[in-house]
Amino acid sequence: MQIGQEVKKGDLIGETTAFVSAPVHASVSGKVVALMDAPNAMGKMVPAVVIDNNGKEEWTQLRDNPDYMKLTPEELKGKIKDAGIVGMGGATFPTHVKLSPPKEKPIDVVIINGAECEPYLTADHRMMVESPSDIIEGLKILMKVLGVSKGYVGIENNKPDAIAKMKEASSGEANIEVAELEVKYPQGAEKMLIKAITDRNVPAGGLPMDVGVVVQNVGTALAVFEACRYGKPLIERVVTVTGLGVKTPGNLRARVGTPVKELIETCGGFNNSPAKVILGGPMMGFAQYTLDVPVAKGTSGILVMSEEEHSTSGKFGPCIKCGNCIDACPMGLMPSMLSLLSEKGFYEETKEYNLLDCFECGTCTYVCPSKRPIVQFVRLSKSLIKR
Amino acid sequence: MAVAKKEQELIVTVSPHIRNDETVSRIMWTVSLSLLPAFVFGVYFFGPRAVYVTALCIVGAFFSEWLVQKMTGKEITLNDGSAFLTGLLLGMNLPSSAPFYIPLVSSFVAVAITKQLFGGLGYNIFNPALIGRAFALITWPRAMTTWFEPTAAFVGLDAKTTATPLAILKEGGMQKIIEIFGDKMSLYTDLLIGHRAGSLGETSVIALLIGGAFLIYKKYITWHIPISFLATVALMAWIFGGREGFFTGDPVLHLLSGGLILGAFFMATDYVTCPSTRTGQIIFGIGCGLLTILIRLKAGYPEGVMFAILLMNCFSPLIDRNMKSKVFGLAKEAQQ
Amino acid sequence: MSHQHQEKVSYWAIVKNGIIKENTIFRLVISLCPAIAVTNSVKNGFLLGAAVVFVQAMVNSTVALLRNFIHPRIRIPIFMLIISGWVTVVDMLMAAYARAAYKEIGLYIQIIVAFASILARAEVFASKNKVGASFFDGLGSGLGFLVALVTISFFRELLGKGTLIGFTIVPVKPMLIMILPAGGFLVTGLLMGFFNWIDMRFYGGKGAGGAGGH
Amino acid sequence: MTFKDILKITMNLVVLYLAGGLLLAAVYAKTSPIIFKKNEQEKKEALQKMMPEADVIEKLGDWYPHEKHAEYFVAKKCGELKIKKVKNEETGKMKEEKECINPRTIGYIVQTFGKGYSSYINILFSVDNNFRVQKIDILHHAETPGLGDEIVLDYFKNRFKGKDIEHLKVVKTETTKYIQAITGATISSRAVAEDGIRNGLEFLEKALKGEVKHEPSASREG
Repeated sequence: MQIGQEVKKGDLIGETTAFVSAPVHASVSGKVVALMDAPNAMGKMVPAVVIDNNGKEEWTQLRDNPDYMKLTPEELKGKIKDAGIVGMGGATFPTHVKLSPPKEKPIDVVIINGAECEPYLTADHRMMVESPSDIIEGLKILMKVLGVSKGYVGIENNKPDAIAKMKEASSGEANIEVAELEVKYPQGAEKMLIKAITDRNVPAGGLPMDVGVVVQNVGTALAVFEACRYGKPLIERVVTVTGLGVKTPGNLRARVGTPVKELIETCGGFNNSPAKVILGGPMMGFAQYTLDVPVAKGTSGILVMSEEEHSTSGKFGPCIKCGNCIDACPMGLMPSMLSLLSEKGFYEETKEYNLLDCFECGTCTYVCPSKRPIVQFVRLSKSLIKR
Repeated sequence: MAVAKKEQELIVTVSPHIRNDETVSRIMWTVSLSLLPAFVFGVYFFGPRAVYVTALCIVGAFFSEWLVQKMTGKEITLNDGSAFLTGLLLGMNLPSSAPFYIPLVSSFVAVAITKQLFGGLGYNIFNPALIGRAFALITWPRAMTTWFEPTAAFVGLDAKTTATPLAILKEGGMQKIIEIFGDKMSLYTDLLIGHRAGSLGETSVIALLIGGAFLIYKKYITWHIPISFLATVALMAWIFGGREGFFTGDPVLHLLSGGLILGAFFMATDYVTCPSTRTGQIIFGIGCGLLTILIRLKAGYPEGVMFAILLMNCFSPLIDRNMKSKVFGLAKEAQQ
Repeated sequence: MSHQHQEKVSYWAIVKNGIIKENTIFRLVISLCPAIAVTNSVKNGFLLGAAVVFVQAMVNSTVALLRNFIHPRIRIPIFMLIISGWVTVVDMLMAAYARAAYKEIGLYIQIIVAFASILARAEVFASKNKVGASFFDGLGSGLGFLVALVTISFFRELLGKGTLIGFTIVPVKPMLIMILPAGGFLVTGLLMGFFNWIDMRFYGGKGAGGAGGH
Repeated sequence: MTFKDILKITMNLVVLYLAGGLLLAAVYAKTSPIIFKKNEQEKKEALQKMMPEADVIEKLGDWYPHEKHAEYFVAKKCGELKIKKVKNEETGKMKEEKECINPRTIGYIVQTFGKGYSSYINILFSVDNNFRVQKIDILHHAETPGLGDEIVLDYFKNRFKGKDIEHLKVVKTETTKYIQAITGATISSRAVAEDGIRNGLEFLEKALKGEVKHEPSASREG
């Protein structure tokens, strides 16, 4: 890319040769004005391309393909790869990589994750209500790519409208099933979802493919469909803008690269006194120090929390060993011990308590009556142990 | 709308950004509340002395907590309710006949030595209230085994003293108890209501069960410890409790008497000193039950709940260490 | 800490070191069993302490005398032989000439053999120093032990029986637990904490740490 | 390890063990007669204290309550006590020797053991010819201080005076007919009265009737 170059929507602006990565496309049409480092959601500075939007919304040449189901799995996979599709639940793992399991790990189930990965977020919910058949099509493409005959859509049972819509959309498909799930955090975590739907236990330290399952987010399925059907690259996504600190919360279809500030303004701006702006959900999202952060492919929500809504991890008490965190931990760990050991500096010993199986969902910290920053202690241990 | 202006004030912390509204002090005060029915029954049966003894315990507990925290330069945490709860539990574990120095000294031992010297809330190995009581029992064995008759409570200073049902059982056997209480039915009824000699808060089984049920309903305790504890006691009492041979014991009598219900629902379930894992809690409960029956039937003391729980407290860390909760994904592998 | 004391170190300094800086119970935390077992009266604490002073001084002197003669490979068994020899001598002498005292603590005299403190002093000091210094080190550490035992038993007897050296101070029995083993642990622990506190508060915590033993 | 080392170690051991052995032997030679004499004397005094009016106390035999070695004695009073001066053959000094003429039995002294709360209580008691307890003494015990250890106090020991086998029974209520238990220490009280003394008395009666077979003591030692 060069400064001054004209781009159209969907033009490839970032390419990659590495296996576990995906290309990036221009989300607006206009002129490249800068190549610089910009902050991402985690607060890290990463390379970015700044495009001055000329407002023309010109699309690059898209290859429409109504007969996409006739393509071979390899061709479909190529399209997904070229569209730069990544896991849109937040992890942004390149989808085509997930669709290329090693031979010794045969896949027999594909699950579409319609269980919202965190509280507050409703983006997946909206998508399922608004474009159920596209999602089902996306699932069918995924099943074809993987050569799988069984597909599920997992939805928490507090979203009856989404369940109804998805059931209706999949009514003609014998091998697609809509699974109603119990509402609990983190139901949207891959391993929990697989357990709930297929009753398979992903081994500790393992991946879903170890038990023959591939999980994809609702948004990902939609993007897969759009890429295969219309050749559309991933340049926009649905973002939930919510929290007591924003005037009119809602789900927005936002271009990748839109500054958070603009989305908040679209939703009526701040309400009373916002204390925290979080990209992602309240449990695992990242608090922002600037609103210039752009929406990325994995930005599922923008949460503006008011003073009374959020909690700062300030003063905390001693562990009273109530065991709430042990009951809450979806991985069956003992967060109390992890936090105690870490607090006292026994970082190596935390491995004995399966530190590395923790995926930092934050549930333990949420339930702790002593307000201990358990997840933070876990992260500290993780960064200090010898792996 | 000056969105940009707000930026400076944004708070940046790490996730998670929300917490539930449970706090340690709320837990402590709720548990204290759940002891209220039993305490009311204690006052009803043992009169103003019950209030006097318990109040001294609570005052002693508060003072000890304040003193140690002041001396060690720590933050004063009287309002978290843990000192209050310890004082209340200790008071309910003392006989209403206790002279003034017993509540004061034993609450000092409970809070200052057992809890604060070990690092304060969360770091004590033993249940503070029970250590306070054990200290008192060993130090003043006579005063601690002098029980007022429940009916004589309001009469005044010349209250009649009597023995607890378990002491009678140990001395005279089943016949003697039935002789005193009339028949089996009235024995059970008296025990259930709490019309018997004993520590001032341990007698009324009904009131204690109400409190225990409240705690289970509020999810502050689970069934694991109380049920495994009580079931073990009942089973062992039935098998070994009788003098005529195996399987002739009276489990109901053993369940309803002594400090068992108080111990199983309120003392053994103390967060800090019991195991945190569910399997561990069941093992803990069974251990408590076995030791209780062992002491009741074979040792010198008529009642064994206190020492049983204290002994099992030692094992809590060990149990937790070996009963780590099953890590997701590892469970299946281990079975295969 | 070096035990290679030079000649110029006065004997008094060696004795003082044993009593305060390297106090067997409160600073080195060894030989705690007797500190708890016999200290329920001042009389018992004093008698056992006195026996230990004698045994320790004699053992140290003997070890120092023989230090160049003993082959290092077998020094521990030889020390044990010396210790048990002197303990047996004390035992027999007490049985013959101090019947009253022997009746009180005769049982414990024989287990002086197993006191960690005696072997420890022989190993760390007497086996490396001259006879005179070793004798005074034995005297000092024995006196330190004696002082510790008397201190512990002072509190235990006063709090547990209301008496001191058998004389009634308080006419009631205040706290029975104090003369039970549990009280021994409590008093020893609290005193140890107290002395540690003094050490940290006034001397900057430079005292010796220690490992347990019996 | 060189040969020199081995030699030195051997030397060390031989010399030190010899020296130690010699020292101990010397001390033993000096103290053991004194210890033996004092032990005998103390035992005699203890027995005498049980029955001050007795002139002669003789051992009748051994018995084994709770598998422990105990002895029992007969106490006699002399009709006439002759005092003779006898020359000691070894030392050549003159020594007084008593001769007892027409002795009559005035009672018995029995050592017994009772299983207490935390120890076996070693008890010595004396009875008169009618098998009524005269005195009791607790030789050794390890009962709970402050509770069970009150068995050594006179108020409790005096409760035994004049009790026969039927009345050696512990009750918790106030009584002078039977043995009133020490408050809070029923087990220790019972150990002394019932397991110890009553048992001992039963044995004594049987033994005097010749119903007890004398077991070889060697097999029971240890």
